[in-house]
Amino acid sequence: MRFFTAKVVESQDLGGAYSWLCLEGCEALAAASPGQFAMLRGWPGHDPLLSRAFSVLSTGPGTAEFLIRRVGRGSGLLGAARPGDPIRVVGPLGRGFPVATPEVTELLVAGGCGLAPLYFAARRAQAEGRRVRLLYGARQSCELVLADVLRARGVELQTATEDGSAGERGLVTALLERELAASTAGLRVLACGPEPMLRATREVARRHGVPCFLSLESPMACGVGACLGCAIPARDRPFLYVCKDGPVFAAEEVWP
Amino acid sequence: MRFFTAKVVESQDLGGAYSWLCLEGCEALAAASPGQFAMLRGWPGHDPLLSRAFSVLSTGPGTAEFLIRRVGRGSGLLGAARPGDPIRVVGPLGRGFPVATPEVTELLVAGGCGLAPLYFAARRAQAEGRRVRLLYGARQSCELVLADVLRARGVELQTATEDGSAGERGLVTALLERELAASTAGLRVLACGPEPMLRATREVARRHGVPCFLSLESPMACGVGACLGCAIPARDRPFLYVCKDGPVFAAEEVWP
Amino acid sequence: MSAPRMEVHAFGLRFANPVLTASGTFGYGSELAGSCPLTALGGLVTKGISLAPRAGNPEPRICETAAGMLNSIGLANVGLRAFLEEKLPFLRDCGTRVLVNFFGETEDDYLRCAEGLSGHGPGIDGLELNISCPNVKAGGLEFGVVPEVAGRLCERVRGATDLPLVVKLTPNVTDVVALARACVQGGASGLSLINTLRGMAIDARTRRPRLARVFGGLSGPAIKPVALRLVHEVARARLGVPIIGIGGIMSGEDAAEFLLAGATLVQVGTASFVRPDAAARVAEELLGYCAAQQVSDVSELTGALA
Amino acid sequence: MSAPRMEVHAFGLRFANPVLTASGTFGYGSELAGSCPLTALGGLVTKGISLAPRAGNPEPRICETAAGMLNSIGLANVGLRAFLEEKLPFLRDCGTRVLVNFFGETEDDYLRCAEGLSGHGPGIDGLELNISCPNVKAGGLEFGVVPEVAGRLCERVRGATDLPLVVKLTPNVTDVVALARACVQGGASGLSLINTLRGMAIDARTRRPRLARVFGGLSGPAIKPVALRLVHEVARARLGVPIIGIGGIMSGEDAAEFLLAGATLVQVGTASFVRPDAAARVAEELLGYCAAQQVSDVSELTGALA
Ligand SMILES: Cc1cc2nc3c(=O)[nH]c(=O)nc-3n(C[C@H](O)[C@H](O)[C@H](O)COP(=O)(O)OP(=O)(O)OC[C@H]3O[C@@H](n4cnc5c(N)ncnc54)[C@H](O)[C@@H]3O)c2cc1C
Ligand SMILES: Cc1cc2nc3c(=O)[nH]c(=O)nc-3n(C[C@H](O)[C@H](O)[C@H](O)COP(=O)(O)OP(=O)(O)OC[C@H]3O[C@@H](n4cnc5c(N)ncnc54)[C@H](O)[C@@H]3O)c2cc1C
Ligand SMILES: Cc1cc2nc3c(=O)[nH]c(=O)nc-3n(C[C@H](O)[C@H](O)[C@H](O)COP(=O)(O)O)c2cc1C
Ligand SMILES: Cc1cc2nc3c(=O)[nH]c(=O)nc-3n(C[C@H](O)[C@H](O)[C@H](O)COP(=O)(O)O)c2cc1C
Ligand code: FES
Ligand code: FES
Repeated sequence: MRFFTAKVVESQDLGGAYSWLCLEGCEALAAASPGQFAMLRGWPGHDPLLSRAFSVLSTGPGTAEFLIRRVGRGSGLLGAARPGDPIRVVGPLGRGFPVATPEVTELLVAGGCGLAPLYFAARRAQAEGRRVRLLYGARQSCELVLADVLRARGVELQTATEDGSAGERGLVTALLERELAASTAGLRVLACGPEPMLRATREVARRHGVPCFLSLESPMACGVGACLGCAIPARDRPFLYVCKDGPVFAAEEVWP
Repeated sequence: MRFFTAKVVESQDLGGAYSWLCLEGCEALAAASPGQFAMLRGWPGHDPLLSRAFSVLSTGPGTAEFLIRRVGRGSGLLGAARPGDPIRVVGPLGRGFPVATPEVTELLVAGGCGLAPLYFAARRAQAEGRRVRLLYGARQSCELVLADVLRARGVELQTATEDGSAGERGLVTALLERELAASTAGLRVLACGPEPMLRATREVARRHGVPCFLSLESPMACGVGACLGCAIPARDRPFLYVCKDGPVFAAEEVWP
Repeated sequence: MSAPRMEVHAFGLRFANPVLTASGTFGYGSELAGSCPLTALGGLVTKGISLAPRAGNPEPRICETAAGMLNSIGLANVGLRAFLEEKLPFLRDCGTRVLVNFFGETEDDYLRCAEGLSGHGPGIDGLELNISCPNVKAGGLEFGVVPEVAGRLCERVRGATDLPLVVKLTPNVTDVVALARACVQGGASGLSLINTLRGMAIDARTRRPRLARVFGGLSGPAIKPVALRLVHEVARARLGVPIIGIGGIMSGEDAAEFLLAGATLVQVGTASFVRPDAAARVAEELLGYCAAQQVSDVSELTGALA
Repeated sequence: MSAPRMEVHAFGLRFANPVLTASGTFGYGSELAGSCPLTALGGLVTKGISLAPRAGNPEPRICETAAGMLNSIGLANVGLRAFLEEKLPFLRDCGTRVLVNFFGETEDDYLRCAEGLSGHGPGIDGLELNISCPNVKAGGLEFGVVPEVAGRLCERVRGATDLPLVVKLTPNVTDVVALARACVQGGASGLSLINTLRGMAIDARTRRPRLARVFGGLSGPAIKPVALRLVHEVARARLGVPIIGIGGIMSGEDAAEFLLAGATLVQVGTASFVRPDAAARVAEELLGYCAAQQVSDVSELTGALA
């Protein structure tokens, strides 16, 4: 974990309230693995006060990319950052997805802005020559950001939208159900997205006996284990902490 | 007085910690007279909280210009604003310099960022065909911002710097002393700058029996007479309020 | 769905909506009326009035803090007589409810001021009693910190006027509920909270306090969490009178939070300095919030914390 | 001029500089040591320790407010035994002064915790007694609000340990000086102030409190004016013990303000969440401030308000 000031190189509005942010000066994030995150802050003054947590989307030489859904003040300001703007970064933070051996096939399940860590996981798997499939759901087609990029890069991708405006109509867990019904051999499910989707994913994976890992969110002040603010209820003790025990958890560890 | 959101058209770093800011969408400031000011705010969040007071430097069709000395957080943010940035404006506010009849010659005395209202006064006098002279002092030459612009526009200008790096070495009040010693006929002194300079200016003018008007500063919350925060000690009552009774005062009204 | 009903009834008065301006932040009503249409408000509260005019404290009187500001205006005001002669005429027909905030340095001051403000017909719909003032007789201790003292003051003032009497509480106490209860027992028609938090600021370069009087009152968004807590504590005590929630309200959502915490009305203070139309805007945003949340009557929100 | 002297002596201890980290914001010392060199600090204060481990409150436990944050962590901690076994070894040789913050739900808890933390030699230089905890025996009222109760607690804890005993006061009281005096009479070696201001936040959309436990403690820049005021009030009472100033310190200038108000040391809390090196940076900036202001010894600043 390092603390440093990076600089915006490029920022794009991807539509559907998503922005793509590329920062330079992020050498310290080069070792980040999929599922790890960083705390970002890029505005003057003490309001908003706290940094915001964002999963690493990808890293390049000295650069790091983030996918930012503009939902409130902090993400709105970061999403509107312009080239040259300074961004304060703490990272890489947390425990990412488990390392995959060649015989494992990762089945990635993304809901909305949960795409970020799975995008990173997909690209990493490709780089390592492992087979990977991504199931990607959103409310409507304009929220299926970066789907084209992933397809263009050869990631096997199925999509679902709640309004049917792209891919199948329905929830991404329906895609998952079908995949697992077809075969579960060597599969491992990695998922990130809204809580109801993650609970449903866990349930489907459990039913099919497939190992499942979830990347969770919770309000965070520090991101580094110092404030104890990011507690979530756990199975074999009262709480786990998203920033240091997670954000990726084995599905059965959390939400008893 | 109006409240509206303007937009930065152009911003220039003038050196010496000064920025020049040109806003569009300022039709409501068209009627501003020299010495009047506006409250400006152009950053997200509640910190800094309050707007900052700046004298109108000049107005054009739909535009208004400001001279901003970057001394703290608010002025630093305004000085760093970029084209397209939204700025919230309340104005025009306060009582400006008294209207001059053709037979009056205004002798303008500016110290540092006190130039803004006097720049406006000089340009207004020129536009009205009145004779005007400006005495302009600063600590060093790089702080004599906009002096070239004024000269190029034909304003009679004398400068002084404390370190002698431009114009005469010394204080601007020395220039004033010399001017008034030469002649006081039809003269009226208008001054703006740091408090010690204004007190000295008042003293010189008083000694020579020349009417003198001072543009003052004080911390302000509202700028419109609602908070009673901008009190200054006055002669014939306990306090006057800079935002509504001023910022321009007859020299003998204030600081008993 | 038809437009949400924004009208609110409290202390026997009808307010067009729950949003008022706070004392000391909106002058005597006319100063900001140009930018903040009074008819868009539920009401306005005047600058605090005392029997005799007061010049106020030496300067500097204000300074900015993180998401807030300190003031030590020193309760500067034109005094009762000038208020009635010079300010009241404008308020008579200003298109919104008017509460007159007032205070004194002795119980007698308070009584005479309350009497003087009564019986003028339209223009003064109610009084707001500011008890966060140093009690000259009690050696400078505030009227508003000891329940017995505050309760007795309310009782006496209650006897001196027929107008609705809202008591404005200070947050600088250990137990606000005890104070609130004493005021209600003393006859308060309602409770306003909170007044400013006591604070100070220092200029590290000059080593001097940033306010001439050293201490001042903190207001603005910084204090909203403390204000919400105090409103909720008093609301939970169910004292049977309406609460006016005050402290750091900048938006319609902020106002809704105070209603949910238990307030019937709210006041917008420091926000009016940040933008002169703040109170009207809060009222408009609160309407928008109600519409979006399918709230058919804004008074449903009061105390409706889930 | 030679470099300003930053060393400070208090409670019989030497601190390399006046800047410590605040309890609950710097874990047990090791969590942030990678980004915030401990040797750059005057000291660190641990998360509050209780006799038995505590899991803490249900979530959500934190939420952001204007220039501040609310927390209701619920004093989650590993408990005395695990602290001594698992956390103390790191602290023994960590390169800075260590104060252990602790608390209990009964007087006995407090005593046994103080005893348990004593006699371990290096690694624990002093104790910080957190009296802002609900007193289980007294029906949940805090230990820290009634002077007699607080004084008696201090006296008993004072008898249970030979370590320097700093008492940390709550700001949620009418008269902090009375409390401070009682604590000093009870034997406090010093006073830390302030702990968090009680507050709450509401999500207007869901109508729910933003914290599972409804109320929480407000910290961060928003509270600095209140903290400075309380420090100054206590300092002016000249109780004869050093004060540790806490509340919204983000910069070296903020730290200087607390020293000028009367503090001998300061603690940096929420700032460490905003940037992990905050406390070290405050210490460095304070050095820079002293150099720029030609202060040859930082302790000259204490109480030097002009
Ligand atoms: C480990 C982790 C990884 C994340 N990765 C991404 C990502 O790659 N892309 C993305 O768009 N978003 C991601 N998020 C969510 C993102 O952190 C929030 O959307 C963001 O903090 C919202 O801030 P705001 O100021 O815009 O919203 P506001 O609602 O104004 O924020 C108010 C407060 O609540 C907190 N908060 C609000 N929503 C969340 C949330 N969902 N999770 C945690 N804190 C929240 C904020 O941090 C802030 O402190 C991630 C969250 C976590 C915990
Ligand atoms: C009527 C009037 C006209 C002005 N015209 C100009 C101008 O044309 N150009 C220019 O550069 N400056 C002008 N000033 C000064 C300008 O308002 C301050 O420099 C600015 O407010 C500083 O804000 P800050 O956040 O950068 O500084 P900070 O020191 O961080 O500000 C802290 C607080 O103090 C207040 N403050 C600090 N200095 C002053 C000051 N000198 N006067 C009033 N409030 C102050 C700020 O508004 C803020 O509330 C004028 C001031 C007044 C009252
Ligand atoms: C400049 C100023 C002057 C004030 N004057 C008074 C007053 O005269 N009487 C009073 O009861 N409250 C007074 N207040 C307190 C406000 O009415 C309000 O209670 C407080 O500012 C908190 O609300 P806010 O955070 O919305 O400003 C004043 C506040 C400010 C900022
Ligand atoms: C998340 C969090 C946890 C805290 N835990 C404790 C604690 O265990 N014991 C204690 O005495 N104070 C605790 N505090 C209070 C801080 O030590 C400090 O007094 C307060 O936050 C004000 O300082 P600040 O504004 O610099 O944060 C905690 C504060 C926060 C924000
Ligand atoms: S965010 Fe602070 S401990 Fe996890
Ligand atoms: S700035 Fe508010 S009255 Fe002048």
